Amino acid sequence: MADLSANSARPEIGASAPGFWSRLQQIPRYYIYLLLAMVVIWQILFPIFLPITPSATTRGLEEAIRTVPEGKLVLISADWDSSTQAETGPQTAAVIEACLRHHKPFVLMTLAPPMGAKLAHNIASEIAKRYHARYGVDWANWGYKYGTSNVLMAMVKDVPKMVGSDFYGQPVKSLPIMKGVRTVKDIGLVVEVTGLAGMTEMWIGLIQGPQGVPFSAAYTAVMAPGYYPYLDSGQIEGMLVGAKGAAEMEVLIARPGRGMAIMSAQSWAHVLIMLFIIVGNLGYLLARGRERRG
Amino acid sequence: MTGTEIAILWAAAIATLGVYSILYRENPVSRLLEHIFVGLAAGYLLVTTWTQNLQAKWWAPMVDSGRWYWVFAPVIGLLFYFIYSRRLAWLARLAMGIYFGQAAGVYFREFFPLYSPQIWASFKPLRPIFDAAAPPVSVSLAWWSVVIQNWLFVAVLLTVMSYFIFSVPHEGKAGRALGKSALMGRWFLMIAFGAMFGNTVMARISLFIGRVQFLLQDWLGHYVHWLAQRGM
Amino acid sequence: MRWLGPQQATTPLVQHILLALLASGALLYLLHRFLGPRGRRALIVVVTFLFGLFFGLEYFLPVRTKTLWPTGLPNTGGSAGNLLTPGIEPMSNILAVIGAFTVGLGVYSLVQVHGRNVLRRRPGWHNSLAFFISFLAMFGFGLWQYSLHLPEPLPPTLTPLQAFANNGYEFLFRGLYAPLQAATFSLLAFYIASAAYRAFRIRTTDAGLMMAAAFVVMLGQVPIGAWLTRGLPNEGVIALLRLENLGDWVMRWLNSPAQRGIALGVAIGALAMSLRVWLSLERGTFFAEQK
Amino acid sequence: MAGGELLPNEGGGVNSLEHANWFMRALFFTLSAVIVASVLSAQRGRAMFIRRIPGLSAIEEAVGRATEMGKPIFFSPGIDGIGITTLQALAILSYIVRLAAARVTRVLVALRDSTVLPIAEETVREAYDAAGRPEDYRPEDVRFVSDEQFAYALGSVGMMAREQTATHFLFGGFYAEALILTENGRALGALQVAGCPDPVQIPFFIATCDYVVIGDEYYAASAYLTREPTLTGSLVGQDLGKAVLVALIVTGIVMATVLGGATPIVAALLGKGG
Repeated sequence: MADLSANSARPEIGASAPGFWSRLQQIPRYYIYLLLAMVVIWQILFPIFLPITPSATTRGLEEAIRTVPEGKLVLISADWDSSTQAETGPQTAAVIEACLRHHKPFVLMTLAPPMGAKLAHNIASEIAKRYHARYGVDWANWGYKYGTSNVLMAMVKDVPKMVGSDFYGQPVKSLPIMKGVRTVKDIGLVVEVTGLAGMTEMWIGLIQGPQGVPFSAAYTAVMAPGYYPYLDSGQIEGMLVGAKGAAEMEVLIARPGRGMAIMSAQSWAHVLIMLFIIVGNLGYLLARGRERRG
Repeated sequence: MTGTEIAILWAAAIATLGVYSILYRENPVSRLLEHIFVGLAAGYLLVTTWTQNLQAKWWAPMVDSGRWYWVFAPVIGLLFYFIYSRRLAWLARLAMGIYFGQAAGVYFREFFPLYSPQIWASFKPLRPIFDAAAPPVSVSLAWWSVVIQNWLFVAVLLTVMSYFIFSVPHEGKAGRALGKSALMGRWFLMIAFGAMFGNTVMARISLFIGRVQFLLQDWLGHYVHWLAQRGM
Repeated sequence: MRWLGPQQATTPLVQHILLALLASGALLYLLHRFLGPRGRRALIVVVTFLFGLFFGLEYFLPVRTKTLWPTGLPNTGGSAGNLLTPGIEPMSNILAVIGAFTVGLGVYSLVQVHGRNVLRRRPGWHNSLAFFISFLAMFGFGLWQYSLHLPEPLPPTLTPLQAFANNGYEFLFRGLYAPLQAATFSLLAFYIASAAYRAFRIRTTDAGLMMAAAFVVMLGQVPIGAWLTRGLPNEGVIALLRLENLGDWVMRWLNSPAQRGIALGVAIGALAMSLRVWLSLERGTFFAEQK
Repeated sequence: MAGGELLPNEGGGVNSLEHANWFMRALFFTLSAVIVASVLSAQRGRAMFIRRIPGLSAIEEAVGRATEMGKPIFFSPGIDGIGITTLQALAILSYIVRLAAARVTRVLVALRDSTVLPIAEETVREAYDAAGRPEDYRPEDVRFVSDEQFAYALGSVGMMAREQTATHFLFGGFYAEALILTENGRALGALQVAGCPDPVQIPFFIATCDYVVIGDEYYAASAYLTREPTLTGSLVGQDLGKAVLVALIVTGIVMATVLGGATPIVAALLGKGG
């Protein structure tokens, strides 16, 4: 059985005679780094939007938001921080936009990294301004709530009591948006935005399953594949996968924004990496061909 | 923006660019930043060990609630420091023994929650099942393709597992069959590794996009109106 | 010193603590004085075994309503447990606290390495000096800022001293620590690109298979993939060949069973290692026979 | 666990795995008994075969390379805290230090967890003793780098560059920092051998290292390297344990095929214990 020695590190075929083809196999890594940086910066500044077809999972989330019954809240659980911001930030923004576009009142909450409350708050205030949505009436931020699963259990019976005060430290009972919100059943949809494993299991185990509150999620691209089984079983109604999901949501609600720009940078970076792989293989094949002949 | 915010902005930008200099090679700037980073992390570790762990879990119960027996915790913890004495090192080993035991015990606890769902999720029926209540995939597919997928799933799982059998020589009739299965398993492993690699690229590029957005919009954009306008 | 918590240390508490310290000191001395090499080894083996047993047994004992300790604690997550269940969370806490005291060892190791560099003026000693400055700065400002217990978002009026503490901490954390973290993490974007370029050569079957799978999944992630196969139908089996579906299909039907095969092998391997550690069969590896 | 699949039982959710039931007790006891029995049988001298595992065979060669070049070895036991993964990493470290000590080659150990530090120090010192060179042991070679994941990565890369290490071993629990370590290590021209029980970082190890130890090969390491009867016995026991799991899965598949789905089987297996 062949070694698992990386097909990589040691001498390349044809390396002894540094012809053009063999040089294609050994592009110095600095060039790769430089080109990648240039492509990303270029696309962030001058994005070339590519046609995006929304996937079934994103359509599921859009529909879930659109069909939230009158008088019920959308709860966006923003459980992320700067480490996954490039994906979860646009996702949060896209979900907020979808709520505002469909005139659904929403609240933000953060269970895991405390920093998430502030980051999501900044995004929400910025978007709300564009829609002339008022804090406390059309949306609110419950802030960071310590205690993860204990928070969820406390929420079942009495939401205002669990929340206590909002992001600004004022009692939530005083907010017009909270009028009529008593138990967890007054929440029409939970959208979990996160890069953390375990949050979904908690929501499904404690709220979606036992209380029947619809649940959707937005995940980083790395962790999303693990959650398809929940999607198949209907426990997750819809899901955004990475920045791609955010871009698809923006297409669905016809609001190209940060997700689209990030996706164009992503696309061209992927194309660049694939080109490098192809060039490397071409170099390898041609150098090998020349070596056999000569 | 306040003076502090400006200082934070510039420090963050310089730190970011400084770290990127390591892409060329390990250099004096990256070395300096490395030491600053390690220093900050060590300081932060001490602070959080007190504020998030010891203060709440140890000091408060002991001093505020009068549970004096918590004083035994540092006694055991300090046993670890005896590794620096050859004569007393065995006491450190005693403390380590606690953690060895815990490591094993915790694994015994994790075994089923971690792996039993994986075991019964592998019980895939190998014949068509017409059950509208439980569609097996989100893409609507013909029944026969679902059956093929299940066969494939089982084949991949079992051949991969056979790759990790170490104590049977790949000789003789049965051994050669095992060898073939292991080779198949190895190929499936390579496909899986390639897929994982490809699936990670996007997340990693995202990280850099996040930094570029910071540099262009938050930092430069603060000074260059043109960039700020392009900011999203 | 509010961060130390309200000082209610009454005399009996101090007495108890001193007594406990004396008692444990005496116990350790006696153990050290009177246990021979074999006794010491046996003691370590027994301690390892008992702690492993405690954590393991709780999972496997039948669930009963009766417990060994009176349980007014909400630590069973609301579900039933057995007689060991109420002990799991306190014991985990205790071990976390004990473990926290080893932080000093880590810091000592750092101070030792860098202190030597500075004292002996070794090449690059100024870096070690930078280590000490940033270490002490973060430690000082971190504790100071914590001791202020400032609410979030910040109140509009801070005393100059409060503002100094807060700004200092914010500068260290948001100006240096977090950006260094994020920038280092983001290096991976470059490394993954050059690693892909080098590793995916069709030189061997292995590398070829890896490359093919990576290509399909990467194309499926970005709109270009969808654009390449836009001509294929959206429904039915052929829809699987659309790159965005194909990548997904590879992840779920080839990647997950392979990962599961690995995981189940590891499950048994780690079980064997756990048993060896628990029963001290691996002892010769870590600590040879007692001298 | 992100990859965890949904349990096809109703209502029970995660809680149904909070304690073992009859089935889990039986399975756990069987698996443990098989492993222990195999250890005992090996201790009585039964000869046992282990197939070649290239990544592990490479360890000796890799140590030799550092000796030839007169440069130190770098070892990282991953960034997990104390747990089974890390203890196995330290067992491999012990073997490597013994090899290196006999050839008067330094081994630098970079740690992320302060509780692992004393254990690693003891392990290394013991290994020097076992190699008959206690005087060569230098406590400062076992270093705590940082508990912060990426500070650890940068610090370790700095250590490789400054100490000019010729061979890098990475065994243990690795996450995103893995590629930072190995890509830089490769650029520095070191020979690298890496292993991790979790598959997620393996693709990146394959892309950047010379030899890679995958999945359960990692837990086979002690036995493979030392050939001690206790450990080889345990390895054979591991194989038997895997055979038990395969048998269980095959039975489940057959039953699911006959019954038309896995739900009734799982319901029976998850039934109330007590």
